[in-house]
Amino acid sequence: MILFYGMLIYSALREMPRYIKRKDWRGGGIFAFFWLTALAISIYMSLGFKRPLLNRIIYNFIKEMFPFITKLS
Amino acid sequence: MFSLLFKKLKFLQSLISKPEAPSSPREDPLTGNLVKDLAAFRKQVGDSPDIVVREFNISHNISAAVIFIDGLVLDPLVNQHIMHPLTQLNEHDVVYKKGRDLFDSLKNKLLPVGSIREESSLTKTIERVFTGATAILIDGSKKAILTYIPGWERRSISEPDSEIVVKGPREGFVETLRTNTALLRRKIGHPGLTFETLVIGQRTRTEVTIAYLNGVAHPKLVQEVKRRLERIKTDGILNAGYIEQYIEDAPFSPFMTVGYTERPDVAAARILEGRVAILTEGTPVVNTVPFLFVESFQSPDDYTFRPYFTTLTRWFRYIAFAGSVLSPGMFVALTTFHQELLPTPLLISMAAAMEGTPLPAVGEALVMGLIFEILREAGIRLPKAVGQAVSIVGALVIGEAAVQAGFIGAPVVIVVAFTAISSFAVPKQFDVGALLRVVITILAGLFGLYGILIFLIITFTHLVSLRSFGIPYLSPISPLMPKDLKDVLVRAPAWAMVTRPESLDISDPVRQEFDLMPGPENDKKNQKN
Amino acid sequence: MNRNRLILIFGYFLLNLVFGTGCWDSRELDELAIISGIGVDKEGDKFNLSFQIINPTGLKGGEGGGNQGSGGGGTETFVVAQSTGRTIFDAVENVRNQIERIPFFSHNEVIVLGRQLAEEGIYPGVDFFLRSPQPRPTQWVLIGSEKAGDILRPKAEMEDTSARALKLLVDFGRQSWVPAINLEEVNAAMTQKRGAYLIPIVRVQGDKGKLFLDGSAAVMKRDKMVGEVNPGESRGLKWMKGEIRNAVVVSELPNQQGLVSTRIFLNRGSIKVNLTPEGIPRVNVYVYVEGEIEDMSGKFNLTSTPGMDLVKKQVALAIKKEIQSAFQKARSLNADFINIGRILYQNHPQVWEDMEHKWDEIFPEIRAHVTVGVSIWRVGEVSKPAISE
Amino acid sequence: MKLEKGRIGLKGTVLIMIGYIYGSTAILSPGVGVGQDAWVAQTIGLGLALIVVWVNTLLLARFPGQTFIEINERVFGPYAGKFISLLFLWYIFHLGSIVLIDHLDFVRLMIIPLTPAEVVVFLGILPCIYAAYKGLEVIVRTGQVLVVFTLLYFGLITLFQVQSYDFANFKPFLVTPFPKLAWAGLTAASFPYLETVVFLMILPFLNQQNKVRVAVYLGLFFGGLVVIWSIMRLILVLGDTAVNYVYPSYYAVRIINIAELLNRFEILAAMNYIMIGFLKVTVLLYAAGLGWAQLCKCQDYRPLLLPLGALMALVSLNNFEHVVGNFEFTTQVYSIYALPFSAGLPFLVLVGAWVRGLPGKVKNK
Repeated sequence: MILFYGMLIYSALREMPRYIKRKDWRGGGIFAFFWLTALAISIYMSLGFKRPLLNRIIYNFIKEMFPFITKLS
Repeated sequence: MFSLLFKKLKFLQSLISKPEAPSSPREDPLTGNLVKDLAAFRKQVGDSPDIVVREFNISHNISAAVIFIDGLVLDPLVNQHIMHPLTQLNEHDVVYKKGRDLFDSLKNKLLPVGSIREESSLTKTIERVFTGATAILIDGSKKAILTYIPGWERRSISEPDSEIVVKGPREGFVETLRTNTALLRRKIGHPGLTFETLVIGQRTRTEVTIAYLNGVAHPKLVQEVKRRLERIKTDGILNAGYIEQYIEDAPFSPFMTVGYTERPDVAAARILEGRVAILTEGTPVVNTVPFLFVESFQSPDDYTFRPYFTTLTRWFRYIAFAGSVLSPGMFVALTTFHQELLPTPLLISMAAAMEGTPLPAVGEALVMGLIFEILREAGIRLPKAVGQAVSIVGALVIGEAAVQAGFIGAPVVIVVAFTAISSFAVPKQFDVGALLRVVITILAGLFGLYGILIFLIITFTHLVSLRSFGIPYLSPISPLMPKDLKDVLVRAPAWAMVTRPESLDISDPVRQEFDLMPGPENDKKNQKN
Repeated sequence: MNRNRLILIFGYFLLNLVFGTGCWDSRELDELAIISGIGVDKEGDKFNLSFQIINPTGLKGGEGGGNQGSGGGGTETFVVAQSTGRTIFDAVENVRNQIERIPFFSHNEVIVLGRQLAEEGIYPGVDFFLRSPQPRPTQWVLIGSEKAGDILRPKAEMEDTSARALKLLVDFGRQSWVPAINLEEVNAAMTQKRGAYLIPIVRVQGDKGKLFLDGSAAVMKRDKMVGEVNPGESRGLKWMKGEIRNAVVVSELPNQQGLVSTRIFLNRGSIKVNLTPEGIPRVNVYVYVEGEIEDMSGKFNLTSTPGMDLVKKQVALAIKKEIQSAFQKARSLNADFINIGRILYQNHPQVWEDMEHKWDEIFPEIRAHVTVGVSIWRVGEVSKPAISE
Repeated sequence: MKLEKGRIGLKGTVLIMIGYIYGSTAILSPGVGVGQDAWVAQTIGLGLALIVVWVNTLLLARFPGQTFIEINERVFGPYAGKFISLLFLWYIFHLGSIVLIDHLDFVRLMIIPLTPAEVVVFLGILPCIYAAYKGLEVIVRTGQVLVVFTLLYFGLITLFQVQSYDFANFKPFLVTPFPKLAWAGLTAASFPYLETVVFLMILPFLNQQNKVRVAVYLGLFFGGLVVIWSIMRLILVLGDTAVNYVYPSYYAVRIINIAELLNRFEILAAMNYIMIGFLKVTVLLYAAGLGWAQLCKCQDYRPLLLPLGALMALVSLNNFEHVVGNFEFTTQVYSIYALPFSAGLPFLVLVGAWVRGLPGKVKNK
């Protein structure tokens, strides 16, 4: 996990001054959005919680919507 | 800890950001009054013992002076061709009394010297004198006569040590720019060969000449080279290596994007392909741009031997380069991560050989690599006789004894020896090879083949993204130019290389006629019919 | 300046990466116990594993004139470790109590399955080797005549390990009479619901424990051993599949004229399944062989076309006999190791669908028609025996 | 203002399309579920895809030189357009994370089993971010060499496997019941072929805009051929047992053993899977980064790549709880999940453009 923190910190140190210099607030905003999301997930994962299992959710949902799949595959 | 470093960096930057005010050359015209001019001259250059100012009279009444730097001119010839005619004039010979007429007659009639030029500025005159000219100042004339009878000590043309060929010319560039341009002229007789000269370095005033073939080299390329050279504002250029660093495309890349050669035939071949050569005064190395990655694997001998053989050797060079970069890393990865990939008998004998060695395989590979690099460095810098002793001691003592004592496994020594030898097979890239090798070995020790592969992908992406003077570094492989592979994957016979490299984007792509395949006359006729 | 700062920080993390983390998967060569042969036995409800582990120090002494002399020739080239466990992997982990190195399976050459395991079902014995990424799928699978552990124990005379010797025996034998099968093929064969397959049996002979691979094989149905075939019968199967590369056919000439041995070096075979109008499958086997006469006992004169024809006929007869004996054995065991069911499925899927569930009744009824074509080119350097009249 | 200044050539585009399609099918080998008819299912899938991408080519022909995000905004206005773009970007992003974990799971299971997933994924995303950072031209130029290597590897393996080909494995031909086959075909269409919808973000930078259709069809067709041949090869070598393995194509390479001399080729296979996975993830990451930047009208897409790449890697770690979940997802529900994005969105936009008569008076511009 420390690798991901490193990557995020590196990207922030690298990009934030450039955004401020360019006064590109819109780009900075979207950058910050991704950055914070990634940071949140990293923290969540490094705290050792159970993983959210995104595709499992999609899988269960679609399986319930279309029950014929099980027969076909 | 970091803040301290930052402060240091900031301080360093503040030093750099105050560039020295360049001493703007004042235009200092010659007055025509010899006494005054000489005084001004002395004031500017001081009183160095090597500056010779010889004052004399032309036929009693006209005073004149000859100025040159002792050691830069050929004394006997100056005496014979300049001093002698001038001092031996008598009144009757001086038809024209003074001023302009005298000047012209001197220049046109009396001085038996080939290279002559006029100069009206004192500063320029000084500059030229300092680069080897002999100046003649005449009282009453606002211009100085500059003659060139250079005569400093120069090295004779000899075979370059770094690029030795078996079958080809033995001459190499020397430190004198004029000799080098002459060497190029002798190779390329076409008037299209153009030299353009710039002076770079505020203190060293180094003459830098670019050479290209007009009509073949792309004008934009020439323009770009000139632009980058003119950008250089520094105090001194002592070596072509300095120029390389100022004009290259990717200064942070470990790969060089400016080529170099010591051989006039190689330089001429590159110029013929549409490249631009940069000749620097004082260096026997000529830079050529743009430089492509594949050029590192070409050798002048490739074009003198039979095509099949050279194709083979060229492939050996590719393999050697890959081997020099990869083999320690692969060794580490295979012996510590992926033992299943080794054939069983090999694995068993390797296991037997490495039984009981104290270091892990990564450590062994790194240590042996380090020892090899040290030996190489020591061997280069030491005098030749001692160098041999070093290599013997290194090979025998460190290699043999370490294995005997069980410090190092024999396979590591074999791998490092193979790496060492193969790294010399591609001399142009061996610096990059050494660098990549270390990184790959460490990564192999951490992540095995996966680490190696990830690093190779990154390196490859980097190579692809490089450009040398606008030309993609990896062309003609990527972007793929199938026509140019005739000199990459194979070495086509000379008569088959009809076009110049497409990847260089040159004005005149056709090198020769199509129908040049040799053969008996009759056969050719039959083929046509 | 910004760039410098970033490089510094990145370098700091790179250092962290190098020193702060480990090299999880790295195993030095001298930490490995390189296993060259595995024996799997079943004792009661427990598995008993025998590992033949290569001892590099022993090899070092034997190989190159001895390094420090300390290794010497006295060290064994391999050691055998045994362990028991409720599953295979359990036993693999248990062996680590005895050997100080990590067991390493990638260079395993053979897996020997004990007889009892074979009778009770081999799948639990091979699943670990199929599942783990280490063991190679191309290693040979054999069945021990007795306990697998006893087969791995004796020393090989010419090879470093007896497992290697066994592998070389299979490599050679599969050209002629051994129905060699590797791990991947065992797995594929086990998926056939109605089919059967052969796994060669290895025996130990004599006091010194000489390994012996004569071509007899265990007949397996799914993962259980149901019987045994003798060398001739297993070679009958190989003739049909066209797998013979080097074999000797000894045929008897009529009227006590002596024996002829023929070396077969080329063999093509095909099995066709047709349906009779009543819907009963009928097997047609076509075999073609090429060979040369190697030796002959008796006075038979070869220098005539009818003479050669006679020899060819006798060779064909001998091969036919072997093929028929294979069919005979398959019928008597009711084990379809010729894979007629599969051929039927491939060519007549609808018919197979009807027959599949009653295949055990149909199979013993199936008759085969065998055609053998023989071509003999060379007779050696003697055309007429010295003692012929 | 153009975010991407690079222009790419036809040859390179077709080549990376081939690599992209071959991408994760190299590892997972879809459609093996229908036994020896898997290649038929693949062919059906390719056929379906060839029809469906017609929509994409029409769309690109209507709006030459504009990416899908820009087209959306033109067709549906700022709000609805942005919403559709968001759906599209989510799909690309999620697909990237799936592909990433598909390939790195392979590395993790087969090559370095004890190394933590985080490290493997981190290392895996690094070259992708680097290449995406260098821009489209570099991606294509790197990719085309990798694809050429892949094709060479492909030929080599085909050659080496010849001895274990068993043509009887194809028989019996077409015994799978039709609904099952059709479903497998649909899965095949959406698994490798329709994932090329991401090229709606890349093809606008083709230097010959009139050749877009050629590029799409050539890439799809040859990519399909490669995939179909790889599946056929798998059936030839492994037969029905292919379903028994987690990574059948890797297994098929492992059993190559020619004269005890030419064996242990799995190193080539593994290298190939990593390289081709790198290519696919890079394309997806690049498209996602460029798409977000265009969506939000940023001045530069490159700064977004690092956090986006990190996010992609983190999401990929949170996709499944185990390998089985991955297989279930890919083989069972992926096609239903993906089709609305990969076929539905372009179709919707095309219909929207057609109804609104866009682009109406482009010529005045």
